[in-house]
Amino acid sequence: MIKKMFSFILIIFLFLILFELLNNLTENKKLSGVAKEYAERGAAELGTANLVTSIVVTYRGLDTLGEVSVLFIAATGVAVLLRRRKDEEILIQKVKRQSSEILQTGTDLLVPIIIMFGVYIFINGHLSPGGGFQGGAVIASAVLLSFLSDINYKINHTVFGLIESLSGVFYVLIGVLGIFLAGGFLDNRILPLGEYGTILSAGAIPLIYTLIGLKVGTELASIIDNMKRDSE
Amino acid sequence: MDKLPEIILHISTYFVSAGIILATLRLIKGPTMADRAVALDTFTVISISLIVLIACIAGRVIFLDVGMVYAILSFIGVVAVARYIEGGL
Amino acid sequence: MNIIHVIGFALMLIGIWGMLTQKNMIKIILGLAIAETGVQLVMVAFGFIKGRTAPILDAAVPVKDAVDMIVDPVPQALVLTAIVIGVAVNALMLTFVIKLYQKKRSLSITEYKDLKW
Amino acid sequence: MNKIVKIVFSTIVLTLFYFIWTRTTSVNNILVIAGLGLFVSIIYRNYLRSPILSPKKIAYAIFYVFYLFIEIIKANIDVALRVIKPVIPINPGIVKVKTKLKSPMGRLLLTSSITLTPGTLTVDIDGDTLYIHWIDVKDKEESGATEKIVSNFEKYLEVIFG
Amino acid sequence: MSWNSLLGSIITLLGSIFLFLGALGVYRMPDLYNRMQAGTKSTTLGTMLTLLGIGICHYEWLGQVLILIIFIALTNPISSHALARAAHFKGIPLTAKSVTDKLKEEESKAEVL
Amino acid sequence: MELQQGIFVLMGLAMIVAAILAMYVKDLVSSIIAVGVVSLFASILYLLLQAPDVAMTEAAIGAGLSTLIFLYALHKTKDAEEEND
Repeated sequence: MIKKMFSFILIIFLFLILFELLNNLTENKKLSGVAKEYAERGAAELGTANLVTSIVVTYRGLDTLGEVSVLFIAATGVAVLLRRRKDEEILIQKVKRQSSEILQTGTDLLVPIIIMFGVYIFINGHLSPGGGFQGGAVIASAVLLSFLSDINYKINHTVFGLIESLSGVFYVLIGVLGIFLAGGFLDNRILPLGEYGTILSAGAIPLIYTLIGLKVGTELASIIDNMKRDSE
Repeated sequence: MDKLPEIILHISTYFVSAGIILATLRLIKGPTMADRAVALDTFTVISISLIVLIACIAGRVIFLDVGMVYAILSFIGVVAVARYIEGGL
Repeated sequence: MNIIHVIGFALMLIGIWGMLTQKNMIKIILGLAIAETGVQLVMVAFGFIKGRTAPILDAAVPVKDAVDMIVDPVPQALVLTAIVIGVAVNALMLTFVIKLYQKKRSLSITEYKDLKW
Repeated sequence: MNKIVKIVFSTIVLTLFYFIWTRTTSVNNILVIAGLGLFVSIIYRNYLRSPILSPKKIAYAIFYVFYLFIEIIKANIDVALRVIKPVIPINPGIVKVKTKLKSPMGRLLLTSSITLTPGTLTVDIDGDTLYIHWIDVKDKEESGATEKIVSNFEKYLEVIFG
Repeated sequence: MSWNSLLGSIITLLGSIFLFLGALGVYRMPDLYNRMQAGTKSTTLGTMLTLLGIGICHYEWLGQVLILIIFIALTNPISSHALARAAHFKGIPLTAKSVTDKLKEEESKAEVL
Repeated sequence: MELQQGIFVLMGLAMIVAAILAMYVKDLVSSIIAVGVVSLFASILYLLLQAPDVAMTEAAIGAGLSTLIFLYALHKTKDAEEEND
């Protein structure tokens, strides 16, 4: 009871703080300084049409590197924690129900289309909304649909681990190349900028986003695989 | 008179929003989790229309990409809930 | 855009209230997810400018007029990162819940008193 | 040989899909797209068998799409009329029907069409037997229900998927 | 005002009315399977018509809109089939008005054997 | 502009209702579905706030994958419980 009262008082305090914040909020009419700079220079300097991409990949590239590391650490943590030792008691495995024939046929039909759409999302990240993270999530969901439709489906851990580590290494390598060949870490101008508005433009951004997409996709798929694996 | 198509589009947006509210009511009421899953299914399909309507009113073709991602992920979500219910996860 | 701030703050409060009062550990994590959504909504709303369009330059937004036509892209980039990290953190916490459950066979937080003095 | 046909077919489908979605015109982009489509279809191997095309099949497919669209509209007007009445007039039940189709793709299209058309919803499939929830049961027996629900679509799908 | 935008907006309005009726059906129908009937059919046609109308309004979007329509027409029946199958397996009952349930008879026969 | 305000209000109300439902419904699966619905509504609001990138991320990760991870975790904690009693 005391605990509930305490939480109630805390919520009231929080409410008062937020209310005060809301009262003093002023509507902004134009872009802030740094955003204005990005909007003016982004398209001409980096050749990207999507300004969010130019911020995520290049201007704030180090943040993205940190984020990818956090994701990697989380995936590793899940894998290490859910690893099963020999001496632990083994739960009795329940009989799983096989999915219907319709769902299996539908999965065979839809998975290539979904993977292709994921590829579209991360390779067109500099022209349309999306990028490595979203594309990776879409590819991971294609793997997941295979898991759902077939209870015996297994992913190839060697290939997935290889793709994950190789894309991570190449991502950092491209970043370091940027220091030597262009203006700084993760600068995309190590490759020619190309014609504005086509797929192969904006220097290294499609390459970087492909690597991020593969890495995020394999990591999310391996998180799901670890969560799925029952007592085997 | 020039504004007629725009006004009709706005009216359709309100119809679609009303549909979402009804699906939400089923989500609240639904006695079992399968009923709530049906509400989720209905709601996601209606939302795709809403997204495309927003894209039309804003006049940006790029919003359609969001609609496609939404369609893919909502389909997989409903299938996952179904597989959970029948115990095949 | 005052409405959107109100919605975001309300979601934050509901999520935190749920986290503080619920007993089930999975519900606590769900409360965290709701609060997260609220915070992200408020952050995106801070970058919104009335009457402007998305920061993607195509046929609808010519490059030279971009400064006067687009909303602020910086909060959007930040929130993008926050969402991905959010799901990773959720997965990690759920893993802890699974491990705790395998030890004590209970999802209720009141069962775990080992650190209480 | 069969494998190569599969890969080429799936590459063409994926490239077409990507091309319509991006509406690009530059040759460079199309080459990139075709390469990606080939890559995806090689790594994903268990793609469905490509149907052997012939003019008769294409004509039947076009007829089928039109027929299906008309049926869907009829289904919707039916459901809409039921919904707006103060007391919903229904007479539901699950009936059993048989199908003659053998190819998985044909069965997928058959069950999807049944789900989309008047008052019927596929609940389960077990070999050749379909279990269908019918909002207004007109015939409880297997043969009569098969006649009323399945045979209209089967006529077209049998030709298309042979 | 051009003819195509007027036609497109009218088709969109029709589609949105179907969507609304589908949602109403989901709210009003007595049991899960009937709700699913209303939910799947009306919302699929409603979405198809809404998207088609917008494709007619902005005819340069037509290709993308058609792909979305095909995708929805393929996925929506599959997901509702999976849901109906799961619900029947779990034993969620049909409404009292139902006249027959062959699948249940089949299952109980299998259990006896 | 009134249209936008109207959708904001409707969506916001639905979101808050779904959030409260998620916290107070007994059944955990319904609770997870409700959180997924909150994420999907948030995705539409991001679109109205002119942030398509964020809307896509929220739809893909917040509503899709995170719901599934919750379902898997629930599955793993549930089946042992049924054996227990």
